[in-house]
Amino acid sequence: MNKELLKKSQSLIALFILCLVISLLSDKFLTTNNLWNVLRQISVNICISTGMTLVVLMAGIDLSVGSVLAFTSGVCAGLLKNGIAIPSLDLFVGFTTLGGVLAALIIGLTLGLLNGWVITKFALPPFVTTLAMLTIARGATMLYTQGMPISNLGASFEYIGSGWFLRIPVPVWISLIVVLIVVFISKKTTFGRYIYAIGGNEKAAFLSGININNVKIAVYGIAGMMAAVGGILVTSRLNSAQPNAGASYELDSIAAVVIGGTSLSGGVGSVTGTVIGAAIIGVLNNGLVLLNVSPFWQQVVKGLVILLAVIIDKKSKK
Amino acid sequence: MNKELLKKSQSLIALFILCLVISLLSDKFLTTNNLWNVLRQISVNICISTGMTLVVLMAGIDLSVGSVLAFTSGVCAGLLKNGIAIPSLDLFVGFTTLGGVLAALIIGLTLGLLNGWVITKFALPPFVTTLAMLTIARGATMLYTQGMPISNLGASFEYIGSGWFLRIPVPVWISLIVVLIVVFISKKTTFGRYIYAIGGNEKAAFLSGININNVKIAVYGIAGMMAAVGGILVTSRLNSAQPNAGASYELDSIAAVVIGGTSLSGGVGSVTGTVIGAAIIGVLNNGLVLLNVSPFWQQVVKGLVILLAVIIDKKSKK
Amino acid sequence: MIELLNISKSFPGVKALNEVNLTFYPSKVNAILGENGAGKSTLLKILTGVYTDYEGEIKQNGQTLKFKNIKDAQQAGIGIIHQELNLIPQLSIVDNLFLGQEIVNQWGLLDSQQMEQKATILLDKLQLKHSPKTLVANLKVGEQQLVEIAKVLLSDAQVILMDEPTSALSDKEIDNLHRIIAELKAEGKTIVYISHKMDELFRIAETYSVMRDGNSVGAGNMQDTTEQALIRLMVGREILISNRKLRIENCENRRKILEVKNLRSEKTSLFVHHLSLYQGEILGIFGLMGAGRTELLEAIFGLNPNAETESILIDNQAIKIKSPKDAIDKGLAFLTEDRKTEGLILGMNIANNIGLTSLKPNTLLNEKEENNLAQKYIDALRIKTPSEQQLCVNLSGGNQQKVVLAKWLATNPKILMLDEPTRGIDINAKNEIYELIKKLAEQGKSIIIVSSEIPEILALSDRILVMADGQIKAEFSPEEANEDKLLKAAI
Amino acid sequence: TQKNNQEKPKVAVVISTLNNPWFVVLAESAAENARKLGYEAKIFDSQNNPATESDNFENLISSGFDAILFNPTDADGSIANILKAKAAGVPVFCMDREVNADDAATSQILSDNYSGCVEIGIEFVKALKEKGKYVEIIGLVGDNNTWARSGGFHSVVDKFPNLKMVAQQSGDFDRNKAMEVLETIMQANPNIDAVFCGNDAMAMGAFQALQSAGKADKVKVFGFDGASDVVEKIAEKKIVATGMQYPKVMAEYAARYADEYFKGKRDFPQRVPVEVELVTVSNAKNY
Ligand SMILES: Nc1ncnc2c1ncn2[C@@H]1O[C@H](COP(=O)(O)OP(=O)(O)OP(=O)(O)O)[C@@H](O)[C@H]1O
Ligand SMILES: Nc1ncnc2c1ncn2[C@@H]1O[C@H](COP(=O)(O)OP(=O)(O)OP(=O)(O)O)[C@@H](O)[C@H]1O
Ligand SMILES: [Mg+2]
Ligand SMILES: [Mg+2]
Repeated sequence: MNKELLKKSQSLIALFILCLVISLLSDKFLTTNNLWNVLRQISVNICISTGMTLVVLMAGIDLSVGSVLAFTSGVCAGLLKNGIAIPSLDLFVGFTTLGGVLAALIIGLTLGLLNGWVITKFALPPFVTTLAMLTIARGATMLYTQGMPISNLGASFEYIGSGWFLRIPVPVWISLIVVLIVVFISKKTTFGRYIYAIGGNEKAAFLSGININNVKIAVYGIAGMMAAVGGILVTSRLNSAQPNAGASYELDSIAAVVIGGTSLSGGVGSVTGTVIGAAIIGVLNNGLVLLNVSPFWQQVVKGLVILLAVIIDKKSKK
Repeated sequence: MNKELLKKSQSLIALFILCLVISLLSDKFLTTNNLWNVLRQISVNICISTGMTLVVLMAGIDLSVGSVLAFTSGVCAGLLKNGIAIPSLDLFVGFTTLGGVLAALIIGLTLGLLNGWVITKFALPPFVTTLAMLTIARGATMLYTQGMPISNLGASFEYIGSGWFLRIPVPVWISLIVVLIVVFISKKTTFGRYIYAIGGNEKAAFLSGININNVKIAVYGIAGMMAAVGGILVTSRLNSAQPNAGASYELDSIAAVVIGGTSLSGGVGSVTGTVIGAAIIGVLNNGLVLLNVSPFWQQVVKGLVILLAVIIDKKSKK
Repeated sequence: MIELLNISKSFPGVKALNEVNLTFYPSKVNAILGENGAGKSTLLKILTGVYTDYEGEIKQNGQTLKFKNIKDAQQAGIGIIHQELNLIPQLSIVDNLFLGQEIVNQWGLLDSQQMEQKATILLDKLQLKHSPKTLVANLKVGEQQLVEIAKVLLSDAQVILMDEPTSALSDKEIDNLHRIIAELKAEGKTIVYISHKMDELFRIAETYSVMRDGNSVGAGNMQDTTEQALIRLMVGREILISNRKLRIENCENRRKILEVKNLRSEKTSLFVHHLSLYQGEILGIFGLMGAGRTELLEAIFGLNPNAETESILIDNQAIKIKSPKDAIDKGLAFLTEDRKTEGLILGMNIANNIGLTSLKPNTLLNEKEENNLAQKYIDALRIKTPSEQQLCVNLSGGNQQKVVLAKWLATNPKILMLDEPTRGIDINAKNEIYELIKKLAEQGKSIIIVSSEIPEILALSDRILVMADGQIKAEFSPEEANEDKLLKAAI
Repeated sequence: TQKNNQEKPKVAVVISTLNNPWFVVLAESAAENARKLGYEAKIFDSQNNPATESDNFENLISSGFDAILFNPTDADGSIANILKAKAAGVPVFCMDREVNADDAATSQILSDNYSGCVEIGIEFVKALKEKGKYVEIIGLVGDNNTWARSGGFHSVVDKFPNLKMVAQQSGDFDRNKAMEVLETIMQANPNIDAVFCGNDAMAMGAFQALQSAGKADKVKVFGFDGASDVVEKIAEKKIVATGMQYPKVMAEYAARYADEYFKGKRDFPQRVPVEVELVTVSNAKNY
């Protein structure tokens, strides 16, 4: 236990060095305000990435998170704004903020479960299946929104993304809760153990009596729901659903997972590692802008720093 | 041999059905002109994907192909247009088409080797390493081009992407040659055998005395060079280098590889499968346009058809 | 002559080798003995360039050898059959055989034809009845072991290290291998041979070296020693290896706990008309490689979608088993024969592996309970490890096997199916496991044990079935059974 | 592309990207106008990629379209595509973005990003009274509209030494990204006076960031495009100005030209500028 703790704190080294360097270069970095900023900005990626971590731990991958985010965002905003109207039945259902949020979560969950169902039912590679979902959900978003943003969703909805609660931004609360729940699931429940087992050796896990398909479907479902949480946060912060929201978030999210030490071949890694990974990416993005690095150079620097972070992490683990 | 042939021809079924359906729906599909179109359009993806196949067969992944494509494209165009001028030495080196092409190939190779070197030297996951390269190479492209396209590269260069040779478009010739070379490498050489072995069981390959690191570095080098071939084709076809060329080509290319039956966990698959995979994607793109499917619906249909294609392939293999 | 001088090697938390001194002679079979985790495999890995950071010196005919990598060792004429199978499942037999030593034509290209020819000859010699183009993934463990042997034979090495080459083979293949070894010996090659099967060592080995806890504790000529003396060296104290048990039970009066009627699988030509198992019975199933024993157990455990049964009855109740989960719920346990791919999650620690089968879905983990459980089996099965938190990948082969066994014992099953349960387990531990199995039977558990070792079958079984070609060919009581009869029935 | 006369001519609308509402409007009004004139119309998405655009051109030429209403991805990279259409006898009418050739497209109906942003620059200088610190949020770094807009803006603003640009960062034309970037920039530069954004989505994002920081009334926001939510905000005096581009007008022109082409007209003006109008609080009500 102690050893594991040490290992984990070691993977913090890269993050720590990064923070140190940036704070030496800019005295604005370590201000409370800026730190809240960073935390708020990474909260979306953290939500998505915790779900992704479970998928990757299971040796799967979910490329559809960005599109699922966009779709849930669009539908959530649409429901909040226009409700469901069926003129022929003279029916109109309005949605409260809570209703809209719940609907978004359910849709995210459903799309995720669908991913999992197709993957297990037809024994397809997760890569293609979720790639197909990426395309389909994006198309569906465009169809639903007709390519137009849906804006002005009400003050109570806006609170989710922009409000403060007990002097901490609400998105930070939400991502914290999400992380705690997923850490708990992955470390303290048999379900979490099954995820690691499947990632470690699917056949052995199967022979040990684990219902692999159910676990897989559930994990993709969770990933979908986490994407929906991200979708709600993004929508609420902008007070607007953007049809092209979440584009390429799958790469950011997988990057956070992998930088955080989870192996793409499954079985090894942790949600807390992913949080550190997401923090590294977030701090880096923040630092580059704080230091006003020219947009041309930013990408080069970003790539190099990420590489360096992973190398440091690797070395310190030895 | 015979059985293997059968298996491969089975994975053609999905492609065949797709072609059949489209040609029933549109009489334009089976015209010579259109077929050349399709072949020319998939030639870039085929070049990139053959390299990617080798990487994936080895249980690796290369996310940097799109950016490497852009960088080689930019540098190639820059050299063709401006050459290398070092005013302080009063030196100017102009580049012929051949010179520019060679330079692009060498740069692509170098970036690929760099990928491989970092991956093996620091034992880093290919995903992060090539993700970092994706960012770095894109940034370098922006720096080199200052975010502006470089155009008008001369008629002889334009011939590569737009010309015809023996009544066949030049890009089709090029992709054909690339495929033949890579099929040959993968099937007929010890190097190719090692690629499969490493992907199948890296430890066993290592214990058999194979110099795993060298093979890996070489394979990433090839992938980089194939991206450069793609870059040359794109640049020449547009007679212009675009700084944001190749964005998200990595996904298209991995999709072709996976749809073509190569397993992301390595060891299983073939370059010919990838060609079929690329063809499925290409025919689909072409067909959706021919059939007047609206752009928003296109994405949905595309996702569904890809899913269907993989399912058919899976079923027919049983 | 190869001399190992003061070889030491440490892993984090484990001193695997401590100033080991050994000598191997040409034209001889040099046996290395030792309990599980004594350091035998580690030593061979040093000798073949797998581990390059060690202390001490290796000398061949007086010259120091220092390998930078595996290729170096290969080029110095040292070949090895590793304890764990190291094949590429997705490649064919011939591709595996020639991996790293491919034959190329004058253009530097793979010469498939010639490789296939050579492979065919070699497979014939090893009596492996498969086309060289068969994928290794389709081979059973024993067959894969033969491929490993073939691979080293192909390399033309002068020094051949064999790390438990016979653990997955049945007597027929073992005899064949021994014949081949005799030929190699005659050619002047140095053979180093690790095995936990005492009888075969006495048959083929000339010299022995014994290791205990990473130390070399004795060496000499095989003909100057006895089994008891060797065991004493290995264990470090006097122990008694129990002989054949005499626990003859009349099972017919007992409750029938499992009954299988008309089980067939067209694809693998398995056909078992009737099989029954009684409470408290140890049923031994003997057969040669490919006889269909594994297949039979797999079918019962719900792993063969092509298998059809008229009925499976447990406690006289007809049941349907569609997956391992069903089977486990019904009180079955199945220790599979390949620990690496089917038994263990190598990247997980011992406690988690042992706990895996007994977790209840959708509940919270109880780590303390899990660790206690693991500790219990570490003691009971004498698993050699620094703690229950050790990753299974870091355990020696025999200790891994014990973890798999523990994992199934932990389910507290009614019916325990064991497929080659003592594969790679040292003689002392084997003995203890036998005692354990007997005790379980006495407690009323019913046990099916599949084994290729006749002594094992004879030592444990209350009743013996012999399988061949997917069918049960004979049934013996332990009194009437002997080696000859079993072998005859199996062919 | 010989057609028999009974068949309705088909009009293709090739659009640089549909991942941005402004272009969705341009595409859909072009298609709608063409349909209104009695033609079959179909939208193609080039996904901001000249290579995809090139595929689109090839495909639509071989499937027998008769005219192209074209929103190019790149001023140079798209020329080759237009020439391909020209060679096949298909007229191309550029909308919004120009290509750097006078002999390729039949006509180009252009919104002048550069001079539009010159106007914004003038308004910017006026609003800041020639003095202050400002932030520029540019669009996608590799997009040439980004540089046209930035260039027009700076051609004016750089003449005033007291106007200091404290940060120039990219917001990728994306609302969320712009918001996050500005949030961060404000940490380093709490006292800015204005933000110029390369499009209106980013202006909305910037406004959002300012609003949550409680600085919306101190910092002046400028956008470009003329998106309705920005115009609304201008009317509410929350955003200072934007450049109104007329996607619908350009679309209508292009469709009408195509119609005239089918009816035999051949001499079109090469460039038809559609003025970008400055929207400020004084005229916001009119839009
Ligand atoms: N990679 C490793 N990391 C940590 N410990 C290791 C590693 N490999 C082996 N060990 C430990 O070194 C010791 C010797 O292992 P080795 O595999 O050499 O035993 P062995 O004599 O071959 O046993 P067996 O008969 O079970 O095969 C064991 O205690 C084992 O747990
Ligand atoms: N997946 C498979 N593909 C092809 N043949 C198979 C497969 N599984 C089993 N067989 C064949 O079925 C027969 C029975 O094999 P099985 O493993 O049950 O025998 P066994 O008696 O347990 O032998 P072993 O000692 O090798 O385990 C063998 O001839 C084997 O080659
Ligand atoms: Mg061993
Ligand atoms: Mg067996």
